[in-house]
Amino acid sequence: MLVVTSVAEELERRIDELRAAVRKAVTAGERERANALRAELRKTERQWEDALDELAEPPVTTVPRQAGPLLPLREQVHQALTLLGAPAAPKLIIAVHEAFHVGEMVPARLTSLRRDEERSFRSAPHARPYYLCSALSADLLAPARGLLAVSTWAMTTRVIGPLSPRVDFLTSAIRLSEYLSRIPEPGPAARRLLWRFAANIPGAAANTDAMTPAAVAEAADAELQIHQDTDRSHREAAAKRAREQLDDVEQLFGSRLRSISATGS
Amino acid sequence: MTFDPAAEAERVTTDILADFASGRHLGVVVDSPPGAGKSTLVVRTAVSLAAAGERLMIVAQTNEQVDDLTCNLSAKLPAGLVIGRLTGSGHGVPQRLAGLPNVLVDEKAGNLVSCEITIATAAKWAFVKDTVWPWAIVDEAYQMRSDTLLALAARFERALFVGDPGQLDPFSVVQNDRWRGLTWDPMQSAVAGLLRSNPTLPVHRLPVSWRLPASAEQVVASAFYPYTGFRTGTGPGDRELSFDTRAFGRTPVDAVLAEAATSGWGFLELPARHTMRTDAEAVAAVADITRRFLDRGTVARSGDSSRPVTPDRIAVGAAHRDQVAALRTALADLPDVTVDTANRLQGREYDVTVVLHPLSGRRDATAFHLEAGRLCVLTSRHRQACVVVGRAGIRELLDTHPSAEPVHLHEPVKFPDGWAANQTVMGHLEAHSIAA
Amino acid sequence: MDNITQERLNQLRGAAGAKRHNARTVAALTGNPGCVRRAVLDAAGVDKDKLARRVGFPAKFGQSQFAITRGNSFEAQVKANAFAELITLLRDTLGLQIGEVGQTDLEQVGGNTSQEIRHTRSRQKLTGAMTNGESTFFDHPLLTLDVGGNTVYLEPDLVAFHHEGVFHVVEIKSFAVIDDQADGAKVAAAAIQSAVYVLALRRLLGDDKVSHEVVLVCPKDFSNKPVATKIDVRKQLIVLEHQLTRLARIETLVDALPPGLSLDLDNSADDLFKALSEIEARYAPDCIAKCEMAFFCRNEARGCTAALGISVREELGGVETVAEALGLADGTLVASDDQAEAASMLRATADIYASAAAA
Amino acid sequence: MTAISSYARARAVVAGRAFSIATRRHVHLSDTPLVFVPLAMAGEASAPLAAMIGTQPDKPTLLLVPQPRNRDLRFGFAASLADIVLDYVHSCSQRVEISANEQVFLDAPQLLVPNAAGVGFVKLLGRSTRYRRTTGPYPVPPQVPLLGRWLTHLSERSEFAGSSALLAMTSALGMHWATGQSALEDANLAALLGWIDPPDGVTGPDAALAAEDPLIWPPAGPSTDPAFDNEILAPAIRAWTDAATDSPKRHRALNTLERALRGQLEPTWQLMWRAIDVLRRLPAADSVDTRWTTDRRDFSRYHQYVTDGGLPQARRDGAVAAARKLRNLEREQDLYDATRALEDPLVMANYRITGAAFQGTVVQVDRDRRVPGGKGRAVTRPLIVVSTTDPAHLAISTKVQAPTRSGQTGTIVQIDRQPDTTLVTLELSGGMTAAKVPPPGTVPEMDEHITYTSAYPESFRKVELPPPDQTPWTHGGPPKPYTPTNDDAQEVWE
Repeated sequence: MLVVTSVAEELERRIDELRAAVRKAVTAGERERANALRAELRKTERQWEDALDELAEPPVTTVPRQAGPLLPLREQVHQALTLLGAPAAPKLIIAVHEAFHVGEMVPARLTSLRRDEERSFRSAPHARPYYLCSALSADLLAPARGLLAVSTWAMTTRVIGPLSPRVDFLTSAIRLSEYLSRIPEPGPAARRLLWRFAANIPGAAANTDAMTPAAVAEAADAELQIHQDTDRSHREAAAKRAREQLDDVEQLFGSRLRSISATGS
Repeated sequence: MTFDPAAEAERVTTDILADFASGRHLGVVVDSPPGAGKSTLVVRTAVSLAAAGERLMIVAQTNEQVDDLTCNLSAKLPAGLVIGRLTGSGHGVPQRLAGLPNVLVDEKAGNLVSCEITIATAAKWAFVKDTVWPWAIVDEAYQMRSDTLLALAARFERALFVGDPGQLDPFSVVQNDRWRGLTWDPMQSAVAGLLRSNPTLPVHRLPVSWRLPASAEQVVASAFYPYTGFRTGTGPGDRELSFDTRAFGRTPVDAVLAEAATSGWGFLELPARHTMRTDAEAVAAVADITRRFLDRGTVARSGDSSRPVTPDRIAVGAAHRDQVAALRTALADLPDVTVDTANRLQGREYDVTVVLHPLSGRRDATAFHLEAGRLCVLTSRHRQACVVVGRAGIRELLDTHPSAEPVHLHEPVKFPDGWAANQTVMGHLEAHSIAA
Repeated sequence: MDNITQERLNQLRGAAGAKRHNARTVAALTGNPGCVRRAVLDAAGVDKDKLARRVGFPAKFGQSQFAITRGNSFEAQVKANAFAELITLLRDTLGLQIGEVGQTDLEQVGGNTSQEIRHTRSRQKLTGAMTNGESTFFDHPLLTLDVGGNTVYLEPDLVAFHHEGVFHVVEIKSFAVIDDQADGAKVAAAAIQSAVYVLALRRLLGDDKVSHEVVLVCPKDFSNKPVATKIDVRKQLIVLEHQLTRLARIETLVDALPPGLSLDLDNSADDLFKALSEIEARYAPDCIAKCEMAFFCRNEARGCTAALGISVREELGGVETVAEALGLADGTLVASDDQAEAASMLRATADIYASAAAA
Repeated sequence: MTAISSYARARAVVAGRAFSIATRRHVHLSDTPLVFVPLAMAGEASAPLAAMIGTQPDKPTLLLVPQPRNRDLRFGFAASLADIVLDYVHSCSQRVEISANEQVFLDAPQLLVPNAAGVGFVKLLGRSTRYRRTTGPYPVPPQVPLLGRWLTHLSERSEFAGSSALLAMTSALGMHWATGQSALEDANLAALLGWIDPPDGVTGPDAALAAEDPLIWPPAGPSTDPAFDNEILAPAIRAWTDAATDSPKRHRALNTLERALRGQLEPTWQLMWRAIDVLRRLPAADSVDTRWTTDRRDFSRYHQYVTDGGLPQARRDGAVAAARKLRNLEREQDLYDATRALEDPLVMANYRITGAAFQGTVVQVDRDRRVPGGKGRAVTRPLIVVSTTDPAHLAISTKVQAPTRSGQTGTIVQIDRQPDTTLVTLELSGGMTAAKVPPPGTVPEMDEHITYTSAYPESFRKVELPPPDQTPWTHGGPPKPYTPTNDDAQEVWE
């Protein structure tokens, strides 16, 4: 026991030394040295943790922070996207998921998700009922930065023209409102999510308490009317080009920029 | 079409009078470039209101300004009308006013109720209670601080604010940013605050400077009135300096006099050197030039009238008090020559001015040195010519000046920018430079 | 600039690759324009941070990861959901029309992030905007500006095109605006930086096409809620343009340097130290907050009145060194003619200080 | 900067130690000041990270926020801070005196922070807590909004020249000593104190240099050393956040955090008390007590206001409040500058150098001189001539006073500059009683050593401003009276 304590103390001292050393190295700009020291520091810290674990009375079994996910990740993402009805960024997908389901989504895994889907599609095209794919930028038909979509959606939904981000934002707002008005007891998380939309749609709601899904949907639709036609014609033209110019994989995951000449719009 | 200054000025003036008298606006602002007949406007407005049986109050900033105005008014006022000069306690009766039949002087506003026109300094007005005048004229309103206006605004129903936006801003001994960005920031000028709180008030501009010679129009307008500008009442050649005696030899001093006489500007450039503010050489140079103007029997012609430039027609200006002290000592033998700081030269007029450049010999330019209003006052007091004395290297000093002023949200940017104005003026002076 | 100068500068920098200007360093041109050392080092693209370390005077402005995280997350937040929050803000501050919601992402071009390609595309899209009006928001366009003969790439957070035919630079910063007030120094830094972008845009599209009013977006009070404030950068533009035109003088500065001078980071610390001392600096205490070389210059300026602050130097009669000042004050030093006044002032000060301190 | 402080800085450079620019202490020091050393998280507007606070050097309380991004934890911090501050405020409101027929507490809170940024932190913390609601959305413990008001009160009070209610230690020291470095570098408490009171065997410059190494002297806050943030704080916070509630891991993480933050705070804590000792060694100037009374009166009034349930301070001043505040600030500034000079020869020295004051010897006295006064009858107006070697740049007819003879005013009649001395002739009035012949002592004697200054406290006549609800149109008309809104409370603090 005593022995262990002294060991822990010894390690503690060492940790303090190392921390100082790392900071010195950093201020002096000695990157390699700093990294080496950091590595050792982390190692020592782990040893220290272990040493103390031996000391500590058996740790109280702590309840896992969240119950594990009920569905595989791609299912959850698919659900969220289907609810929104338009291409969306991981942040929003996570927000939607956490507003209606238990279990957290790890952003890192979402980014890798798209790559996995592409790989799986390339190895066995159309084997799955749906794939999580990219939205395509209307002018270059390249993957639009940070937007996920569903392969079963119409190409017009998956291409993104200048007005599309706003149009999709409003569309999602409407669908979200409708969903909320359908479910019996929308939780605070769900209402907070809707508020994030409502707050930025003219006439949607004065404040959180006054917000009603119906009013939000109505306001969103009012603005949607203004952009819709221009956006649709834009998207249809682009969708046509996509279907004509892109192969199956590219239609789902976008074409890589070929040459600078292609940047003309 | 050709520009007829008199007609243009008259047109604007009648507009102002109509605008104000109409009572459509609580306030009317009149921006006036140097020597554009500001006090003439004040007198004319006051007289026409009083003559029409209206009672009005007049606010000026210093006792001297108040007494000047009182004299001018008393001369123009129709018989039967009386001016009440409200003075501070212990101020006594200014001898200038003692003889005037239509002027009552008193410390108590109560004793002046009978007067059609009551006039006092802003400081004094702040202590007057209860009475309310239907009309007010605020003179030198840009030199008045917003909190001063607040203290006396309850005294009038509507007011005419007259002033020169190009001159020095009011200042405070305390530094505090807590009011930055507020439209009622008490540290700003009364007009600035007034217009921020009432953006729709009409702002007129007197278009013609009767004081400045044509030679000053371009540089002063572009440096200090960049977005509004003004014209001079006299054209090229209408103003001229000549000398009774010829220059003996070609000393730099005579050379700079000659340059000033023909071009209206002169810059005597002393060799570059970092000096104390009270740079003895520079002080001596300023004194020499001033003295030389008098020794040479300078005659100032304006149109076809000419008159000798007497000591009281010359002003010597500097930025700092200690510089003024040094200059006064150097010119002790010429007591009638006005020697003062920019602050105290505001609103004054002379035939010739000799200026010690605020940046002469400086190593670093401070906000104080760069303040546009300071340079504006110093270079716009003259009817004929302005001679500036400075060390070489001012241009470099400006070029290498670090710009590090903080920026405050919701605070309107003030133009002209002092640094830019200094650049413009130096750029102009270089063309009239004589090496000492 | 001419090739000879460019050659000299490359030689001065040595093997290391040139550190390119960016909006911050261009803005810094107005910070201490009198400093030859900084002007030359920047023109040569020397890595001042590394150099300062090599000569043993590392700069002390590291950035806390907390600040960085905060900055990034705030920008991401106001741009999230198709600029939802920005659209709301700009509808208020710029009076954007309800239809003006189009957006173009210029941070990459179909996955390609090479500067040339991004710049070409930015140019196409921005010039196009004036005719087709497709987009209102241009996310991270890549602009260029000629700085002393070198093309510098600049990347504003966002450029907003308004139907009234002008572009507005939008700058997103994570310092708080509390009760409509913000740190004056931080705002000033943002303003001059935005002015650099305005200038670059104007060179591309014409002066009348780019507003001198930039939009600063910051967190409101203690929340994450963004607030937008218009800032008039006309003054910053005047200074900036003036200093950029003065950059031509870099040739004269470089000519003045001893031949063969090298700041190659592989040289010995001693050589670097010597070489640096050949290039004149203009040190003032506030350099410490602004320039990587500050601690080197401060050490060099030890004993100079300037190191005590410019107002102190002024109070000490503008005398160069502390030793001189005190020498003149106690009369052990004979004043040259041009020091006469300073000397008498300093003597008076010394006498009065002595008499008062004794009391 | 003044000529004296600049000269003293030059001397300090050569001597390697700080030089006095004051012979007396011009700030009040409470017997039990509340020393407060706060740390904030980088990148956030006033996100408290930790603080050391207390009234006794050996009994500091350490407060910390294991995850500063967590709103509830922040308010937890605010609550514990409130307990300490409010106790302290309460302890100051125990004994009262009646002065100018109002109740004035014999004590007042004095909060001491390391530097100007610390004052800024107090101001922001006050702003971010004083509108909090104790009910409804985002409720906070009742003492939090109260803390906000008191911190706001102190920071507003600190804007007044000569107030000692909330002091930045660097400024307090800076007004008494000049170092051999720039004012900018003086903002570092460790460096400043290193010049003034270096450890044995260490020179000022070396102490100051050491003070710039964050490993030896952690920054005095509120901002922390970036390397500390990245290398120690961040991992520690992560460890705490990732560990399950009440798990041994979390306890350990908390200990790590506590050790790390204590290590950052303790050195500054020690510095603060050393600085207090250094200042205490100086004898207090006469008017320090008078000014402290102003602080006490102000405290007492606000205490009453709070007790009566007054609203929290508005976000910004209205037009009238602003004008009034500016006037008061100016009045106290003038008064402070003038009195300091009258009480401290080293401060007066600045005026002597600029020529606004002069010191010399009385070389001629015409004591019984009488001249015709206002209402015809003669009045006593002695003439004296003072010989001085000071610059004495004073215009004729300038009024001056001698620190030693406050009741008496001299008017400059003549200044005669001779090669080695300057003779100033003064006409005296006042302070001589009504007697025809001034009683002995009421007029300066021959050979008396005397100082005269043109900068002396003058009686201010207070300008009356309109009541806020009658703000004139020139200033935007009457403001909407401030009423706390839900926004105030909901303004999320994260």
